[in-house]
Amino acid sequence: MKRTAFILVLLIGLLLAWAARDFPAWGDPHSPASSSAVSSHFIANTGVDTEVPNMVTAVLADYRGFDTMFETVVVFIAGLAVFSILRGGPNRRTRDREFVVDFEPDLIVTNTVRLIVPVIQIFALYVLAHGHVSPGGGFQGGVAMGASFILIALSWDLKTALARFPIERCFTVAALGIVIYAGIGLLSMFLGGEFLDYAHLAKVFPVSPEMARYHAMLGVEIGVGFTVTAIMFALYAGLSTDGRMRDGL
Amino acid sequence: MIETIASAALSESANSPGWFLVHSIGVGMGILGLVFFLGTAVGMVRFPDFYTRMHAAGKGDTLSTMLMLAGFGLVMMEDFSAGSWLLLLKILGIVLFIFITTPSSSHALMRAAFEDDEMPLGEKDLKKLRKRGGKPSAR
Amino acid sequence: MGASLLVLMIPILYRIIMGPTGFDRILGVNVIGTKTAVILVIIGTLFDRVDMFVDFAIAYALLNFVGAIVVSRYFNRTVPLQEMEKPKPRRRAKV
Amino acid sequence: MGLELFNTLILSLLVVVAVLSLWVRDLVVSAVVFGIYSFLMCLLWAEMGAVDVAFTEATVGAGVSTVVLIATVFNLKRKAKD
Repeated sequence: MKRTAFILVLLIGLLLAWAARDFPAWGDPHSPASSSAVSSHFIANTGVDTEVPNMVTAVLADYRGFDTMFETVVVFIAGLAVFSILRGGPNRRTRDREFVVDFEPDLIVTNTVRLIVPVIQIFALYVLAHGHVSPGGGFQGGVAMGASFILIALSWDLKTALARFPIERCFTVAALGIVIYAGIGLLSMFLGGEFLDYAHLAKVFPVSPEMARYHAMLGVEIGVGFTVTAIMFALYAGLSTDGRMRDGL
Repeated sequence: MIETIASAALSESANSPGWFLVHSIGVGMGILGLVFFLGTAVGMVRFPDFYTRMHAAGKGDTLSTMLMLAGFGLVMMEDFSAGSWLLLLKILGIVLFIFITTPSSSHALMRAAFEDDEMPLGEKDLKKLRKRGGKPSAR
Repeated sequence: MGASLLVLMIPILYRIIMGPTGFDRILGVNVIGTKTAVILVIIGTLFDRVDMFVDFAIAYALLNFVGAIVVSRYFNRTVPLQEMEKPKPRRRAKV
Repeated sequence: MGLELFNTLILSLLVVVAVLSLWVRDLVVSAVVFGIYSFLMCLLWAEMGAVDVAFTEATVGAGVSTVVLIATVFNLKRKAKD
């Protein structure tokens, strides 16, 4: 049975490798992805429409803003689902293993974390704010920010990290991120445009419509960053303690 | 790649001796870092137990990474403009972070191994090892 | 230079594959993670956009620490209460 | 020349690491070897020019995914695949 499965997997792998011959060559300018009308339209018009140098951010946060907003909602729902499944009901299972934490926080590690956590947080803010001109954006900055809180929880203990960022505040902040995102969309809707059509924000702010799209993208990224930061930390806090929120890893 | 950098350094050295000095120092540091990383790789393969391998990996890894990155920062100093100074500053920042984090992560791993009862090799074990010609027994 | 770094990763992968204990493997992972930052900068020189790729290297230099800390914490901090009473048998070094 | 050499080396290392992460017995080591997979994947994205994807892979792979996997293994009863 094992040998049959191995031969089957090998066969499928060879089939896939054989199918890879039909792909366009690496960096081929005439490949369908490079020569389609959509990508050439974005390459030609992104800089004119939005004044954002990084096209990926412009496509993600402006042209496909609806998609990104519901991706953020998916992240939020995933965090909420993990939290509520781990909390569970009383009769879900017997908690037969109680953990006891015997440690003193390591001196060298805690001092290194003391030095490195502010740098990580400033770097996360830099990544978030520079999503327009260089790779980066809300998701990456939010993950780095969440990693800094996880680092605090790892080097001292979870109680210290939860004192700085309680679990209730995690979900409040995550919901606040979605509210920021949807609020910018709703604001542009009330100003006469469609939902998430940031160019209409120029009616209330003293900027040109292009710069309004530029700055609205920054606001949207900040919303995504809030949600991702809070959900990443809540995921770690839930998973490491099996939902008990104390005496974890 | 080293050859291209070196040939560029030799061809344009006439118009700017300071640039040539910085460039050659950077290339030398990069090569020195590669030598140290070779030491790390050989040590990881050849040493007999976990703690000696930790010695090779922790020290050689940190020093070689720092040397290579600092060498790259110097090689990138093409025209001493503001952008290249910013780049050098960022790369020196990476060097500083690696100098802080890598030793303390190897300290944490070492302590974890010690508290998990991973025993170092003693005198007797080393004698036994030498008698067999340095080959570890099959596990 | 970058290619030689990748070639020199092969002995470390050998240690990760053959390593007698789990700690050897984790040590190898740590070394490879540090070297990734250097290789990212080298890829940046190939694209002539080092200013962009340096940000990735900063991210790696800062966040590599997290992996080693979580592994060490897994091994030495917490024990289940039921297993605390019985002492673990001291292992001898594998020669 | 340089990029194609990188491509070949990174892809071959990637295959080795992918097989290795299934082959090791200990679940913690398997989770950590997934870390190398993520590093090499980030190098591959960066070398193909997809810098935003590479940055996401870098932050998520180095910062969060290893932590979450090990926290999950910590709460399992079965620590090693025997």
